[in-house]
Amino acid sequence: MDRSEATVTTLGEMSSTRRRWPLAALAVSAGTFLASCASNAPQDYFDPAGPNAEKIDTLQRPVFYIAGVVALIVIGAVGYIVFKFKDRGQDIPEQSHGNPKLEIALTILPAIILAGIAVPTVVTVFDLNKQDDTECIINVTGQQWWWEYDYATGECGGVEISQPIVTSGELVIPADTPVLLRVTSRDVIHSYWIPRLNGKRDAVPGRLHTLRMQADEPGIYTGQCTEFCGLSHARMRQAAVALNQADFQTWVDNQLEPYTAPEAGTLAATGEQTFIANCSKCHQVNGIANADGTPVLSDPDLYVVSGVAPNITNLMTRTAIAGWTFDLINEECRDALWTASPDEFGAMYLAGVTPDCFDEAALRDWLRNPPGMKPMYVDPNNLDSTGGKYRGMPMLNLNENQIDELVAYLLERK
Amino acid sequence: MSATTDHAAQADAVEHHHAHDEHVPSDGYFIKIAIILAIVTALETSTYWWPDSMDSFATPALLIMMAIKFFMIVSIFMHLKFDSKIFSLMFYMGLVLAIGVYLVFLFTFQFFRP
Amino acid sequence: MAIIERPSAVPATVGAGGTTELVTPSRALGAYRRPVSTTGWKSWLFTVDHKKLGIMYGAVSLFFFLVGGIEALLIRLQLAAPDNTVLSAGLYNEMFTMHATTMVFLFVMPMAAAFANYFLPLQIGARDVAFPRINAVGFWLFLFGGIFLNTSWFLGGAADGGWFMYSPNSSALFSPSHGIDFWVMGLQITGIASLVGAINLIVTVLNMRAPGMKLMNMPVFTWMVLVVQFLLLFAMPVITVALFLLSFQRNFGATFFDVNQGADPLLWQHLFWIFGHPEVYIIILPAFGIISEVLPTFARKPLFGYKFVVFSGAAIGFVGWGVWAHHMFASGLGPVSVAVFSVATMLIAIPTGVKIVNWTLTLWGGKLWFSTAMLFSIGVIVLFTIGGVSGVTHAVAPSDTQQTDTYHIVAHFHYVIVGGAVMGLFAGFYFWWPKMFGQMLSERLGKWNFWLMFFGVNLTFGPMHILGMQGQPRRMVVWPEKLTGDGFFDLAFWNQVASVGSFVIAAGVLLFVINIFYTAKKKVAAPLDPWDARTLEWITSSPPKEHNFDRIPTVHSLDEFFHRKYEEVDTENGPKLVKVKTAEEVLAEEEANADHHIHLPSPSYWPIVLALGFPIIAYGVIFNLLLTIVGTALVLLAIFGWCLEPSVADDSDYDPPAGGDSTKELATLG
Amino acid sequence: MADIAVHEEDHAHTEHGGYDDHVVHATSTGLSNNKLAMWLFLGSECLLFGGLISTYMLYRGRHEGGPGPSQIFDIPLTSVSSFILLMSSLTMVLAVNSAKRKDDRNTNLWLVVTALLGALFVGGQVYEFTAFYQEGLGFTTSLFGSSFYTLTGFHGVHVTVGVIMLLALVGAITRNRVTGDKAEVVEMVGLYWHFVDVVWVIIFTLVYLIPS
Ligand code: HEA
Ligand code: HEA
Ligand code: HEC
Ligand code: CUA
Ligand SMILES: [Cu+2]
Repeated sequence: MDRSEATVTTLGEMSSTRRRWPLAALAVSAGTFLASCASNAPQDYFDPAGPNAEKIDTLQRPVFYIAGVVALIVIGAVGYIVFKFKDRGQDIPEQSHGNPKLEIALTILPAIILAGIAVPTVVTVFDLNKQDDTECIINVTGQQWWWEYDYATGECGGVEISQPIVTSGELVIPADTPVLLRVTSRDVIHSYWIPRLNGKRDAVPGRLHTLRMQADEPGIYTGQCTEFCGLSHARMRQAAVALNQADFQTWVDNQLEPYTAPEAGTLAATGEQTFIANCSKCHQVNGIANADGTPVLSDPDLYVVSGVAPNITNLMTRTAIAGWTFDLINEECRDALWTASPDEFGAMYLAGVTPDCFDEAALRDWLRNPPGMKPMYVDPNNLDSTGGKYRGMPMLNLNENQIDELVAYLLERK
Repeated sequence: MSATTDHAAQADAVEHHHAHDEHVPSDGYFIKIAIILAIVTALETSTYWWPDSMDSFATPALLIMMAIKFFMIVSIFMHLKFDSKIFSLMFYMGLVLAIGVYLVFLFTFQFFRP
Repeated sequence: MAIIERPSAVPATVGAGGTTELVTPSRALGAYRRPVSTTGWKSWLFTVDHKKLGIMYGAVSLFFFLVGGIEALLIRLQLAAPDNTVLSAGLYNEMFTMHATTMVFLFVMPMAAAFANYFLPLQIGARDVAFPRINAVGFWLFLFGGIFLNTSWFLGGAADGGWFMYSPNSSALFSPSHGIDFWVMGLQITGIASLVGAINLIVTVLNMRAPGMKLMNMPVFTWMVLVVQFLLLFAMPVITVALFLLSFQRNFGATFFDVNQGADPLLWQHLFWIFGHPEVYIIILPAFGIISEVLPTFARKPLFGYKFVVFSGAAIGFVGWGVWAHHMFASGLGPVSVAVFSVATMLIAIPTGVKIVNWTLTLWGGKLWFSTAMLFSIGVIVLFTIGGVSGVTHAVAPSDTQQTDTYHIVAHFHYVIVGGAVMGLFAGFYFWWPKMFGQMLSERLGKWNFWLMFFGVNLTFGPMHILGMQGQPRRMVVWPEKLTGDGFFDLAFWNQVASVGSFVIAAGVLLFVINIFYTAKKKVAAPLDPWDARTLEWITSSPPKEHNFDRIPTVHSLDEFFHRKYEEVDTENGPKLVKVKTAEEVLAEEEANADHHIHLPSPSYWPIVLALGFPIIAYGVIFNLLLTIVGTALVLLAIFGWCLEPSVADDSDYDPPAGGDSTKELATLG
Repeated sequence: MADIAVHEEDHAHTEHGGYDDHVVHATSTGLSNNKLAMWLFLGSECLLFGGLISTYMLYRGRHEGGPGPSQIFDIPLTSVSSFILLMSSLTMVLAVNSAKRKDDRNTNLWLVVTALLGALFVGGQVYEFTAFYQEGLGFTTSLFGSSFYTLTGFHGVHVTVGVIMLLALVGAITRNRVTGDKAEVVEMVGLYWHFVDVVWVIIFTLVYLIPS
């Protein structure tokens, strides 16, 4: 994400949007409530992709229409009156004080409309809260500023998970399967939201909330942390990735594959050492071992306020890092993936970060200067208030060689 | 000035109280009330020595005694019973609101779940 | 000439019986004299006159409106393009927190207090409020609290937790700068101002009404202000508790929001919103009151269904207490609470709808005069309705889990606040300016002011509905390009529209500021009754004399002033309203029968001294406890002085010495 | 607090050298501004203490790492101090009655007794706090500790302010410096005092007596 590039595109955007000005005026006056009819942004919540969001959608659409109509009636009435009764020199009107019958009628009418809204609302509240059909449970934990997913062992949508899987950023779920997320937080309040799959649920430290997720078809569904959670709240995103059962099986198998150390003598092998030296105190790579064979275990609670850093055993199976903000793949590959048809999506996703697609700029920038890309309270001179712990990933002052090595190493984490 | 008296006389149809025709109970009456309050307090305190098995009985009993004390002090010592209803309205509005709101508040925390 | 009636050794008539008593001057009491200036800066610093305080409230809140507005413009600049870099993430968080805090606590609330202070006594025919010195303390607390809050910008950064300051993000661990300490203490200080103001105004309304002014004869503005004061009276203590808990945690190590100790972060949310929801009605009801005065005046007919409007106002105030958790539909309350609060929230649309309907029917059959004030009021009906119905869509809890914390919410509350409350206050400016300053704001500039704001609001906040539905969350310093989509609904375009719109609003506001200066410079006296108005505040000179009314008017009906001017006469075509008296004639009659020996409160040094102690205490809590002791000492000193102060100034203190009849002829308000 | 109703036509007569506004205030409701204001204030205080009490109720069971309520409360001691505060309400009422009879001497006497009882109560609370602290319950120890000290501390501050008001009133009466209607001022302080007592009635039951 080069800065100058961003500016250029912005200017480009501007000139192309200028032509749409007349439309803007039109749209605003036409009542923006009706904006639900068509959509393009990936987080449009009028475009449900699963039964939970569907239920909300069938509830909210009529409500929006009613709201729009009520507003239009009031505006229309005011407009008509303003036109009809403007001062054209008529007499001062009779000083009438009202009409109780009319008043009462006009009080009861909204009451009836609202009763009509209230009943399905209550029904839907309880409906969305049912969880007896759950086929998979995933623990979702927010922290500043990324999501951790922890797949408990057991069955998930017909796929056996034999050992816990810990990932971050992208929630991979079996498609067409009722999944239950158990949402909580390790520091402040966050909120988990995949608009096309369901409404939000706050991740509150000390509390465990549940949220149903179900995607009808394979695909990627983007989301965003929606409870203000400090400095980088804007850069705490997430996505849900739905795979059909076979693909999900493949994904699980891949996650559980034992660690393969880089081939001796390669750049990646040096990278492994660099990683152990610089990174593994916070980040866990499952199976990684010292030269003497002892396992390398991370100790993030010593360094990070929330007590964890992302597990990057299979980093390259994900498409974006650091709160799902910075892409690991280039724009074409991303667009292709996001717009892939449900049939081809699984294969494309499971391919992971392929050499064709890999865009190392973001990863390199991240290793070079994480707080420069994503504001975090990691000023090394200012750690008193946190007892010496960081709230994100600090700048590690790596040199370019080390970065080359680390990238080579990380590229093999798939 | 005549405006003043008009002012008062013509004002709202609210009960007109004057500082001097207010009912002032005697000292003896207050002492009697205080004795009752003392007895209730003694009863309250005694629950501390009741056996544990009576806990479920003690709680409602304590709440009732608390309410008795509360309303005795408020209506008698604080004269609400004898004073204008407007004072009662102002105070009880706050009290009822507080009780209502905070009960709902505790309810949402499932405080009353056994 | 002294406005303060001083006791003179002349016999004064007392009581209806006409008994005479000798009134002797008081003696000076050591250092505790009362100031007596009626002109110059001292007359403002030590004033207890509700009108001067009202003007000061107004001026200061207008200033804070510009501050909050500039903060809003910076927000919109930052959001005008994807991944923009006008503001850093930290600064952006401070910006929206302070934007909201400034707008809500330092603009809308005190601006409503300005109107309430100025016009409530006038509307009920009183000479001042019940507790003038407490009134003054309220203003100074607000001013010092506001300044204190904003000094945080220069002392290590402002609060950055968002205006509802959810815990535990507001704990020292997660927000180590002093910003939140400033926020907490600043709100405590302005909170005291609101609380004492509320008590004062309630007592004033209940006790200081002119003869014949029954509750059901009171103007609707007075009624709505009364309801608001009750809301303040009962809502302020709740936020006070919350703020105390937070400051005990931040400054003294208490554990209230420490999750490791087992705390529940929802505690804060509940306390905040138990306050916060009544607060939104505190914001809107004064504006409802204002337009309920303006619409009948310019429709030339009484408010349709006065009783319904009054009762629905009270009902809003009441039901408003039972809905707070609609801000927490995604917080994980559990389905029962969610369902209950969802339905309760919908109930509120009913009394609010009553008001909309009655305003509309007030216009029906009227003789509509589209003055600027009228335009703003009609604007309120339209824009508030749009915001209100989007509120109803939020009330539907399951859909709110989609909407909450997106721009859809931002659209909702700016429509009701800017389109409702702020536009309502602007209607008040144009309507009452001639009364307050004896000069007319330019109607020509005013209409430009209105149309720019009206279009600006729609242009800014209309697109936010789209942004929200397209999934743009609020409180995000940047929105990413990859999620904008394209086509008609793309985020980039609508964000730009919103940003442009905010500058259109700014142009409107700027015209208002220009209008003030333009009017002040032109110095053209306003007619006594420019709008052919209806209520009591117009039965006095413009600006009103320091003692408000020469004779306390006796009230016979709602719209007393109107009925003194107009009478129904029978003509061949049935009864017809005819103007029988001009405003000047009405006023002359009052002047001719002026009350003698009017007694007004003397100015006082202590309110400002007392108020000054509080920010010092607050700085002390943040920086050095020694300062707290200094502040506390100042407060104690002020209370001591306050209590020992004589109730009127000493005779020899008057300047210039008054001769003869001292009850009349007041200095203008300048 | 005791501002004078000002817009009224009133007559002042000098008494004891001070400027004593012994005025009949005609108000729309016929009620005293001051008393009305005090009742409004007390109505508002209900929501303040309500919030503190609810916070305590919510958190009283959360005391990991420190003693809990049942471990440290000393019910007999608190009962005595509750009783003292209760009796101070009686003496306060007697002071108000004396003031209404314009009996300055007895008014002062009862006010002083009330203040002493109040001070005794505060003393008891200070003792209680130190004892609890020594048993390991600090302000920062646990949620129970924080909310307990905050609730009872707020109440204690209210009592302390009341004691100061009572003593100041005694001083003012002795030196004839009371502005306004003396009986009413005494009554107002009395209302405040009783309210503080009533709050303790609730705290005593909800915090100390009801088995948690
Ligand atoms: C002036 C302030 C004001 C006012 C008056 C209102 C009025 C209403 N508000 Fe709003 N609200 C806010 C200010 C206000 N609000 C703010 C500041 C927030 C966000 C805080 C934050 O998160 O920062 C908020 C947030 C907010 C939420 C939480 C959203 C979320 O964060 O998820 C909800 C949810 O229910 C809500 C609902 C309502 C409702 C139902 C009304 C009703 O009172 C509206 C009633 C009016 C009408 C409905 C229109 C007129 C009626 C008719 C014409 C009759 C017929 C109508 C029907 C039959 C529908 N509001
Ligand atoms: C009374 C309440 C109030 C008012 C009046 C406003 C007014 C405005 N608000 Fe505000 N706003 C809130 C209350 C209010 N807001 C709240 C509660 C929030 C939520 C905060 C949070 O999430 O914590 C919010 C959040 C908020 C956001 C979302 C930020 C985010 O979530 O990231 C935005 C974004 O566009 C915004 C914009 C605006 C704009 C453009 C105006 C405009 O209407 C402002 C118009 C005024 C001016 C432009 C001033 C004019 C100035 C001049 C003309 C300069 C002249 C200078 C001199 C003469 C010296 N507001
Ligand atoms: C002091 C702790 C710490 C150290 C040391 C550290 N990191 Fe991180 N790292 C973090 C934290 C915390 C995050 C999450 C930041 C966020 O997204 O907000 C993170 C995020 C990442 C991510 C994105 C992961 C994802 O799933 O989104 C990568 C990749 C990464 N770090 C690589 C490294 C490498 C390589 C090193 C060593 C050179 C390293 N980190 C050293 C704490 C650390
Ligand atoms: Cu996490 Cu916002
Ligand atoms: Cu609300």
